[in-house]
Amino acid sequence: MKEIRIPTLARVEGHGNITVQIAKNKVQKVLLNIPEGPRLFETLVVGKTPSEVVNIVPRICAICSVSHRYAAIRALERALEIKETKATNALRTLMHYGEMIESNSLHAYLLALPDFLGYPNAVAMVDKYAPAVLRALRLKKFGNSIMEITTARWTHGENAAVGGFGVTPSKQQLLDIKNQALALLPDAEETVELFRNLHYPTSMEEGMTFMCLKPPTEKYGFVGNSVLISTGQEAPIEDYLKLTNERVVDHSNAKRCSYNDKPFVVGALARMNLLGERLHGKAAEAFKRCYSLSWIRNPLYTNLAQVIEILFCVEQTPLLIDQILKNYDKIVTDSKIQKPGGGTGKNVGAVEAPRGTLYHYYEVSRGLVSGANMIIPTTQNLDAMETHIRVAAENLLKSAMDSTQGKKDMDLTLEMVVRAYDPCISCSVHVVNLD
Amino acid sequence: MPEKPKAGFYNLSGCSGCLLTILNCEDQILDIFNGANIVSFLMANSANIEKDLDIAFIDGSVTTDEQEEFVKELRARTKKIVCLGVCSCYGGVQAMEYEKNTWSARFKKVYGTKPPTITKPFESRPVDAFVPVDYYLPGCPIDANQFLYNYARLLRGLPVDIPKTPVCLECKWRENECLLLKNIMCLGPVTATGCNARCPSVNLPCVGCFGPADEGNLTSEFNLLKEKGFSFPEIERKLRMFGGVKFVNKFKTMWKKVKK
Amino acid sequence: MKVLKLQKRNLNSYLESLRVFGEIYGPVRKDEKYIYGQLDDLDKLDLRMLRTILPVKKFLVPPKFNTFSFEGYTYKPELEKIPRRVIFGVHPCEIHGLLILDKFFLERFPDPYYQERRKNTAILGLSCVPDEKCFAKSTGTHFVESGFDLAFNELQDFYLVWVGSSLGDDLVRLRLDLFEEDIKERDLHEYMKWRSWRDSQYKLKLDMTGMPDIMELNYNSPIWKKFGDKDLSCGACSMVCPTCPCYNVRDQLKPVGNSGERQRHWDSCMFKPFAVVAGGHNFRENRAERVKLWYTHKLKAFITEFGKPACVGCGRCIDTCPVDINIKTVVTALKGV
Amino acid sequence: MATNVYLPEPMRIVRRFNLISDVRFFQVRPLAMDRALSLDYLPGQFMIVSLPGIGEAPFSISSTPSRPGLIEFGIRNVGVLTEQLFKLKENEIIGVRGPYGNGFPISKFEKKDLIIVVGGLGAVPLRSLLLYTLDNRDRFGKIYFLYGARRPNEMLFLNEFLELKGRDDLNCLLSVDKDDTGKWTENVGVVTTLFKHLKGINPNNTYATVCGPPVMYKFVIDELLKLGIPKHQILMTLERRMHCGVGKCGHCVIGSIYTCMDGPVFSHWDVLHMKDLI
Ligand SMILES: Cc1cc2nc3c(=O)[nH]c(=O)nc-3n(C[C@H](O)[C@H](O)[C@H](O)COP(=O)(O)OP(=O)(O)OC[C@H]3O[C@@H](n4cnc5c(N)ncnc54)[C@H](O)[C@@H]3O)c2cc1C
Ligand code: SF4
Ligand code: SF4
Ligand code: SF4
Repeated sequence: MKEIRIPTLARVEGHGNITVQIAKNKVQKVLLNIPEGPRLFETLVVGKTPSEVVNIVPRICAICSVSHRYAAIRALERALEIKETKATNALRTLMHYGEMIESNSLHAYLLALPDFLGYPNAVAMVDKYAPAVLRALRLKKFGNSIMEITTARWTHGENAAVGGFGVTPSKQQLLDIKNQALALLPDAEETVELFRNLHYPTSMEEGMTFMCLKPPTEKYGFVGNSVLISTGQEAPIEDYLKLTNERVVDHSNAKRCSYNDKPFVVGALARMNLLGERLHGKAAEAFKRCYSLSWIRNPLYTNLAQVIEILFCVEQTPLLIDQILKNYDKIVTDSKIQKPGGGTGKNVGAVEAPRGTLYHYYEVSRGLVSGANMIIPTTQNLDAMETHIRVAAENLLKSAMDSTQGKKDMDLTLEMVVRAYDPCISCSVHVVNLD
Repeated sequence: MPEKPKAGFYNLSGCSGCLLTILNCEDQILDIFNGANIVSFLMANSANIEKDLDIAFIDGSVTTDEQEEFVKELRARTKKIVCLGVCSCYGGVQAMEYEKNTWSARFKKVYGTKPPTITKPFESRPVDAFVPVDYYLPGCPIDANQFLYNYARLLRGLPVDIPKTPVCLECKWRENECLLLKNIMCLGPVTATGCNARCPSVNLPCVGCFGPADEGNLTSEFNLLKEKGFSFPEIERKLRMFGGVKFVNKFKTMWKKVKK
Repeated sequence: MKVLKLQKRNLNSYLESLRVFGEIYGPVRKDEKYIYGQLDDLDKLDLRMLRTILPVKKFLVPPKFNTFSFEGYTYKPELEKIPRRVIFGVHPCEIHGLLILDKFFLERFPDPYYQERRKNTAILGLSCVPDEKCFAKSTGTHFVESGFDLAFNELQDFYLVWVGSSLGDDLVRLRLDLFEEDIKERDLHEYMKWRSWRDSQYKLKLDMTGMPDIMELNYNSPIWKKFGDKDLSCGACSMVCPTCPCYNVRDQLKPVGNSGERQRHWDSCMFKPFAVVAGGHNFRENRAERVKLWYTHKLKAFITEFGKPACVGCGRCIDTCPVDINIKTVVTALKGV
Repeated sequence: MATNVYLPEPMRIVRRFNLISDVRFFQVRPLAMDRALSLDYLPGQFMIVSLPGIGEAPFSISSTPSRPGLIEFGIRNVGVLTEQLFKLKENEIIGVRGPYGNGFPISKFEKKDLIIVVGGLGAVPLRSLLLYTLDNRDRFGKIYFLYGARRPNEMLFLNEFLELKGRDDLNCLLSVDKDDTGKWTENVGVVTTLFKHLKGINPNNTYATVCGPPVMYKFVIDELLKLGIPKHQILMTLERRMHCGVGKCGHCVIGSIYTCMDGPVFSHWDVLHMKDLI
């Protein structure tokens, strides 16, 4: 029996490794191991107030901290019957765009692109690809600037709270963001072009089921209270346990999910496959130019899906800000933190994190949280990741066994598959069983 | 020109927010990579070489036997270890129940009776619970400016320099009305500054994410909060949230006294 | 001194005209408090202000600024970027605070940064009516004779405007048409009536005569420990006091190259590291000693040095300290009453 | 505009060598010769040494204004800035500003006898006074120089002082707490054991100057008081944290005074009167 081991996955968040066991020239077993230490967040939030929960849970993961915060807020507000005002929703949407832009450009440019261009990291690409690197940094910085003004920090800003915002961004701050967005539109478009013209290997292709939240309007978006499934069904998020079916596996500190006993995929690719038709403007044109049927089989297109989302967010930001500024004074009043309503209740809330659907569930009893559950995108994707690794390994097996180059290609492809999913390992390690 | 110091960036159990903060310094990122010879940065780089280091930056706390081995091995080949963020400095949010002896029960609750066997996990502790640490840069996450200032110092062999003063200092610089005077539980006076008083500046109380200030007067803060009608468990809960192991160790005796 | 009259309705037009001199600042609301904020829009001006969170010192010695940039061993003072500003609405006690800072920064070794900012900052005073935390009458700082460029005294329908400096005179000349030069006897009468009425409005009285002796006698008093135990070491009192000038210096380097900045930022003697010397010896190890130093410096040192205390009765420390350590509680305790 | 008081002046390190294992002698010179020659100061004053990117710290001047052109320091490696200073070589540039502080009231010393008492690093500022009085020998009365160090290899300027022993217009008394070399020919014992050699002191006509580690002051002052020297004629130099040297940053405040401007030289009366000085 032979083993291919990639001991530490680089350019992903957290620690993981891949083991592919091979016997008789056939792939026997694929193990995506996650040794990252558990932090037990679901138990940490027990006994805390809703506002403390919102301080704690973003720390599950920095890269999707806004999404964690937002999902927790949605769950808690639903549990406590606090109604989200239009004003608060607008500001939350803006902050969410910030995270999408930052996280997607971090992933697409700094973590994934070096593979396609043959570099160990993005900074090393500067000599030959300076414009691309600088463009990446501009977009990333822009995403961070949005989070800075809406949440008060790039990462783990506390300004977005249960019931509203501590402070509304000033008119000037909003105008600055709007102007930056307008100026960055060409960058976003060029980004799509860059990723459209990359060569996407095909050795791992295998059809998959996709899931994402259904936005409440007819437009593209990142929140909703029901889930669309590529098999044609739709389910309320209250069914999140049935949709994800978490289980513990012994080779990993991260749990696993499946739907109808099959792997499924969440994230940018899922969103594009299910909602791409809803895009408008330049993002819609980009989608039309890029989309093909390979998108339902090849996880590497996640990268392209992500950059189309960057374009979507950059394009939407000025429109959203115009809408906020039109009614600025009312937005200021209406987005102030409302006193939390009743102190008892339970419910689930979900948002699309950059990496996919994120569910938070809380039970609150007399002002303190008594139970919690969080289902994380990376956990949902792990089975699919293993499947695509297996397919790639099987397809590449022959050449890999024959030459060192083949072995290198194999390692790179397997890593690229994992990286395409943009796994967030910190997130995935900690999940709960409610008694 | 002296040779550039060899630096590595490592990540244990945490949210990676401190390393992300470094990658978020878009305007300085090229300088950051050029100032040192960065031999390992798993989160951003795939050609990593593990060898002797001048400076190792660690983000995240120690929660498994594998990580414990790793920090020991890293210590042996590193001149200066710098802890980034409250996880590696003080155990992080995952250590908020430190010394309450609830860990095993909580672990069981999350992973059930058949836990994974891949590593042996335990309750989160800071890096200095296992090996000596040279410098601490607290925060959840670290502050980019404080990092850049100290990164430049470390590259020249200068020690880390962080303020020992509480958040209120920068809070007053930013002209915020004091939340304590509005009877809101603000941890500003007992929390290390360096964050530019972000939370009080958006009308929200300091949650203590830079950990305890060395010179904060916890007894007085506690008495004040009690006068304002906050209960003992509420206050302790807030202080433990980011203060973790440092809070428990530093204030154990004092805390027992005020509890009476 | 030249005195002019300005009808209240003309205030905004006048202030508007000052933009040719520089940026205009004045009291604006920040939640339930006030700050000196930039008045890009004069509608933001809120003259109900009694005290701002930070005093005007923030314009003359900002909380954080660069003194030099350096490249190798060549230092370049950062004096060029200092903007020209008009600060409107500065109350008398604060102007007295400025006079103290002037003495401090401009005599013996003039500080070029203060000097330059002072020169570029036009101080437009405004009369006020005290609340229960003001005691400027006790400190003799409720009227001003100097330290300002213009001082506005608010009466029923108009301001009596004192011209206090040559710059003030230039500023008046920008819109001489708005001012009236002949002060009627009626006006004088109204002013005198207002003066004595205002005098009667000071509820808080803090007699500070003899403070150096009283401080001396209290050198070993147990009150210092009592305050020390409560003190949070948060430094807020020093930040908000118009006469606290202490600062710290640190050098900021860039990750690569040998350039950077020498930065100055506000410090406080209430912080423990303030008096630590190399080797770790701390001359004021405990809080009680540090509280004592703060008040010794305000109430004794300054009187010895400049003939009056470094307290101008603004009430900021009373309004700020979360644990009620302030000039009122300390002076009261020192006097044992 | 007037010159910026905070602006460090570039000076070249002319010579540097170790006085003892952790104290290094630095001889520096302003880049321009006319400036070098016109730089005037008093014994007991200090200057602030500045390294860009590292910071600034005060150091006593050890040279004498009677020999213009070169400024000398004796610097102990104790921390961040001093460690970087130790890395510099001859011909490199440092920033220096000053002189600051009151210095010794030399004019009051005229025609008077002088007892200079030194412990450890205190030799740095008092060497300036000693050399100054020797260069202007006829203006002063009898001069006693009492220097105590812990061991022979901890005595600064040892050879220079041993040489001075040959002079008949100076009473140079050296002592170590403990001789671990076996070659020490001078006194053994704490510095106060040297006082027995002071004979026929006319206290009212005598000034004493003291500088050394904090523990030393009390014992030395007791001896001086026993000799009957008036409190205002016993002078000492003190140390405090300083960031500006010009009475602005506030770190050196003691009660009512700024050590950097009102000191660092104080009389024993000041100390009794003002409290907290030592
Ligand atoms: C009037 C005066 C004269 C002095 N003369 C001498 C001398 O001749 N030889 C000598 O070796 N030392 C002398 N010192 C002490 C010298 O200033 C300190 O050793 C020096 O500041 C240490 O700096 P560092 O950065 O190496 O030490 P660190 O301990 O790293 O200092 C850290 C910081 O603390 C501050 N600091 C610490 N100690 C002092 C201090 N005493 N004064 C001001 N700031 C301080 C500095 O700003 C420094 O940046 C004198 C001090 C004073 C006040
Ligand atoms: S609001 Fe909080 S941080 Fe600010 S001064 Fe008050 S206690 Fe300190
Ligand atoms: S006296 Fe009050 S305001 Fe001043 S440092 Fe102490 S607690 Fe803070
Ligand atoms: S001591 Fe208090 S009242 Fe006096 S000037 Fe300072 S802040 Fe104002």
